[in-house]
Amino acid sequence: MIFKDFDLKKLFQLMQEHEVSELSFKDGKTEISIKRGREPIFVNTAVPVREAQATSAQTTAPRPEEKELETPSKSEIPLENYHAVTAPLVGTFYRASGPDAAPFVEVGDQVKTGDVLCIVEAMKSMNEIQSDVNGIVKEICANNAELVEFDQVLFKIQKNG
Amino acid sequence: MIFKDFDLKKLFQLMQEHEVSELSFKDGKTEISIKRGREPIFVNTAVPVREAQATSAQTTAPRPEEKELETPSKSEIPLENYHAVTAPLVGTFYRASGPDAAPFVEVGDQVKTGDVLCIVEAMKSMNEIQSDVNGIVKEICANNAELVEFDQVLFKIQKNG
Amino acid sequence: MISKILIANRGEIAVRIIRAAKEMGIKTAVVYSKADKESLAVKLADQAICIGPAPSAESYLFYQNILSAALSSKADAIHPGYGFLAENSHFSDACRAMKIIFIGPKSNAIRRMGDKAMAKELMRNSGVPVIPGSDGIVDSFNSACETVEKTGFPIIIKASAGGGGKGMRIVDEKKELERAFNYAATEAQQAFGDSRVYIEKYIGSPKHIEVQILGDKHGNVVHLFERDCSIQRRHQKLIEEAPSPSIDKDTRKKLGEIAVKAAQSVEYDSAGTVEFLYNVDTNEFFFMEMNTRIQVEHPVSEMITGIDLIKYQIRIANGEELDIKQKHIEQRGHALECRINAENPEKDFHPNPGKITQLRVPGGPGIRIDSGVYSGYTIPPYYDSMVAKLIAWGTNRKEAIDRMKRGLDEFHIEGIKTTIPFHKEVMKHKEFLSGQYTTDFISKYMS
Amino acid sequence: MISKILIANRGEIAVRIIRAAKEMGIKTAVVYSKADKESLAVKLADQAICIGPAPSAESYLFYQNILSAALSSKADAIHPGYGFLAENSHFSDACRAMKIIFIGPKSNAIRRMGDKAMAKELMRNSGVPVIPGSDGIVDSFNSACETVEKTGFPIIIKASAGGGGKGMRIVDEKKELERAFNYAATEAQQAFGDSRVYIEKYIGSPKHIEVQILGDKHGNVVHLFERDCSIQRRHQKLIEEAPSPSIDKDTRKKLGEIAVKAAQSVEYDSAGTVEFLYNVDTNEFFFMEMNTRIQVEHPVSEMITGIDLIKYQIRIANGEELDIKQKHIEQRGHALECRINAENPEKDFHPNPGKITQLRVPGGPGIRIDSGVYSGYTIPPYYDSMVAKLIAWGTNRKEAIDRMKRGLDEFHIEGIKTTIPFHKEVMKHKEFLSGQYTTDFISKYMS
Repeated sequence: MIFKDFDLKKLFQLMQEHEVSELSFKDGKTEISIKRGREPIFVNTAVPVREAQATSAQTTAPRPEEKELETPSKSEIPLENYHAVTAPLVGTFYRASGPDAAPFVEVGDQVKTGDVLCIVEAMKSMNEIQSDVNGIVKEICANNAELVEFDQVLFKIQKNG
Repeated sequence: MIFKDFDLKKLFQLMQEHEVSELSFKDGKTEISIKRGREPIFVNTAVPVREAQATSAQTTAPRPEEKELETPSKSEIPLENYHAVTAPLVGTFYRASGPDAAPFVEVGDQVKTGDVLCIVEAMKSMNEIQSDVNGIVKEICANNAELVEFDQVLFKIQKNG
Repeated sequence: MISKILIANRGEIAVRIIRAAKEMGIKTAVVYSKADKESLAVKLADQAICIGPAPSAESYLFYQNILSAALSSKADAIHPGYGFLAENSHFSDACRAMKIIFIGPKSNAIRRMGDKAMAKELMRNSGVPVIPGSDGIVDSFNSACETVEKTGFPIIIKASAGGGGKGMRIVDEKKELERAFNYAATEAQQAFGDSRVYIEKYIGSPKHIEVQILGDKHGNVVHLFERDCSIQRRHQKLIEEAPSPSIDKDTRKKLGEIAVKAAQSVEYDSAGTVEFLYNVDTNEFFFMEMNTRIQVEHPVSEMITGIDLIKYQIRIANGEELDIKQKHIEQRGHALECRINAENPEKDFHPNPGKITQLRVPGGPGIRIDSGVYSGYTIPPYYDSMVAKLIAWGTNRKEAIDRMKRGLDEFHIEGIKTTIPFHKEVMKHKEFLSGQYTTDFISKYMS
Repeated sequence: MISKILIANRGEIAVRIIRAAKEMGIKTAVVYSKADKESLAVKLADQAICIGPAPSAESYLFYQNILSAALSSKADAIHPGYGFLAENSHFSDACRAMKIIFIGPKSNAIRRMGDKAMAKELMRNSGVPVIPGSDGIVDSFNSACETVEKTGFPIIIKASAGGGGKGMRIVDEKKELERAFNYAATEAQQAFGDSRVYIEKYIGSPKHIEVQILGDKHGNVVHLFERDCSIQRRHQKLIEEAPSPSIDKDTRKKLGEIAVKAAQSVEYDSAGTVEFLYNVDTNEFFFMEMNTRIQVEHPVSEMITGIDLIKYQIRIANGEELDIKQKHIEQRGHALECRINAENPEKDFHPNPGKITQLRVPGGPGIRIDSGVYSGYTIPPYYDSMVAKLIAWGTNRKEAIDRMKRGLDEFHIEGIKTTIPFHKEVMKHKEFLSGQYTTDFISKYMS
């Protein structure tokens, strides 16, 4: 069959390259269905909405629509295969317990379930955000002392252990 | 199967080239479905615009967009293969020279170039509309004593002679 | 000086507040639930902050995230809009505790007007006419009987914490009283967690007349005349107009003065509305309640007076003294508002959310649109169904109605069903045209 | 009584006329060229009649098909809008000959005001101040020299049949005069088929002030105050406002009276505009010309007076007597209009027709949109480039400007370039904000 030497990654790359948005295929009696081109996605340029990129769960590849709506992110790391720790509440993000204290974690650190990753200050109260997995911190996605939205991705962690 | 010597890349290129947005295919009993073009066509439902369906020339099959915009027409005869005589000016359409006179032509009549087909009254002046072909009148497309627009189809004639 | 407002609301009122703030050079941050990330308010605000998932209880009603968003985004004031937290004195207290300006009246005014039975009592003591009925709460069937002896039938039992028709019962005869009393208390308990009810003389076919108020923190209170909001369906206003076609000049003056008195009795310091029942037969009016917030129908008052109510709300919250005196406030012409809801009027006004595939809004002279939607927008199913407010102004009532008809004809929405056909019917109805319609108009003529 | 109007125009003004007629309960038929079959006017009118191919000469300027369409569709009146046939006395004569009411002034008024040199002469005789210059036509270089001896330099040579800057020459010195005179005459001949020119004293940085007039067939004439249309680019108005920020109350009164006098001198019986040059240094104003039609910028006058000019045009054409007296016409607040054109302001305002893929128009208080486009509409390349008029009203000039800024920010058009960025620049320009800007504003500050 035509997919013989194909792996999925290559297929997706190919689809992306050619703006193919849907493809379905059946082998038994060879069914193919391909869809190209997208709905014109409205990209909000006026307001910098910081999008919550994923929920606090093992994430899957983002759908192309979601990709479009991301703000120019510092992130070069795709969410696939990473675990996202998101903000459970709105507030100000702090990487350390005080102005002179060392950050709770840095990129590359090994963390385990229950380790404090950061603080989100909400209404003058300090809320510790803990890791819910064991793994290595791959990216810190929020800026110190800045507002984080509900469900905003704060850390990407590569699970292990 | 038809995709035998095809690879997907070529297929995508081909689709892109031809703005094919959907393609489905079934092998068992060879089913094909292709969808091209992207924009939903706006169909005017609010105002009954009487569309001029064709110019005074040998007509070709109307494009789908034009079909969509046609008013519910009395016509069951497709324009293909017929010659359309259209209104060269705006006015009131009369099939006869006076209220008691016989119509200039009826469906089925043989007409020749120069024969008067109808009158369009514009600003109190009577304008004779002549046939510009030889042929048989297949349909009279306007109602007696009613307004005809610029370029509105008045007669469909099957050319001969 | 307020330099940034956090808007704790959604839909058209969030957009309305953004517009006022923009014109004043004030920055805006709007909060939104995950269901509202494509909303017009999110597109128009300077900043947008997601505060929770779709359900209101976890987003638009969830103080903590809203206050935290205000603090972290460095907003110095919160505008609550209407609904949600607008008349919640705990929330306004919490704002104050966080040193954030709550754009609304002082908490005490919210509290005193929020308890409907207490508010009636207060009004009675301030010399504002109230409907004959119980002195505050009726806590037993016996005390209900005593009240009814004074008022006579028919009477209406209402929940003290209530609104929206919940916990209400109309009673025509003595023998129905006990049963109705128990039902009302149970329903009030279920709906508001508060079983307290009170009793009023029931006026069968009244008009709902309300007076727009502006009070500042310096003791000044003015009114912007009345609105007639008698076109209601199950206590939901659908069409409002100003001035009321059945109020004459003298009554207007008197109503305005009484409304000002009502506002002054609670040292009211924001935009608010004093609602009256108007008995068209006897020409009497009675205080019903005071809404301590901006209202959906505020644009009709703006259209006839030229005064931007939201801007004044903000200025007042900022401590500024009212720069308009009563004598400077003039009416010009007539204005109507139709609430266009995503509901199917052919199917008992069942909500009809979905994607607006094509939208053309009316324009031209005398037409104003307050809306939170746009072509391509998908209306989420979680919140109220209002899509747009169509407001029409004319030099007189006839011209305003003719404009409204024209605007409704022009309004072109594809993808969802709306109440536009319903409004078209009302606009040509003889009873509506006469101006003499009362709150039973819809049940009487349009069902 | 007029029961059906044929609209011999396109774009936003066709829509504007449909709106007025609808509100009056009058049926509408709109004519359209083959390029305009998807236009908003075609969608909104009761009937739409194709009258020819895209080029104006074969459609919107082609009397025969337009009159024939009116007769065959049983319209009893024609509204010409502005441009095209609006100031063509032959067309209005032809309407009359066909017993169709021409919604505009009598042909004689069109003719007398259409010949600019003749109109000036007429005004001078009626006691209306005109710019010093030639007594009518200057038919030779010698007679030009005589005129200049009286007026002094600088002078401007203008085409008598003219408009739009064609056939105009400004002359600063005697030695340039002969050459300029010949150029102007040649250009006038080429542009209008009429080489006649006249000479005026040239005022360097004037304001363009115009007064809106309404006259009826019973001898009544009123004015609706002035508009300031000094923001122009190559004699094309881009922004208009009312009232003018540099006219005081006394001057306003005087200007209004003079404009009424000008209209009365030709027994003017429709909506019209008397245009003046206003010398801000000397506080003098001079009659320029009278436009015998509704103008693009009429909404700003409607916004401050509440009067619907198109409806009055129709009523007057119908023979009705004006039901408003001068003393009843009051100004309220301030209004601005920005003409939003499909032009690229970054590329010398080059027209930029094309498909509007997404459109969100501003709304809310004080905002009015007069437009002939919608989301998904393709602007044809054959006609003028105006996409929409954005009109903002405020209680004072500052609020109107703040509203306009907010409206421009909100206006979201995808698919074509527009002049919105240009308008935003003007709205924050110090000179514009001062209100003292003159007709050279754009060449001086925005080029």
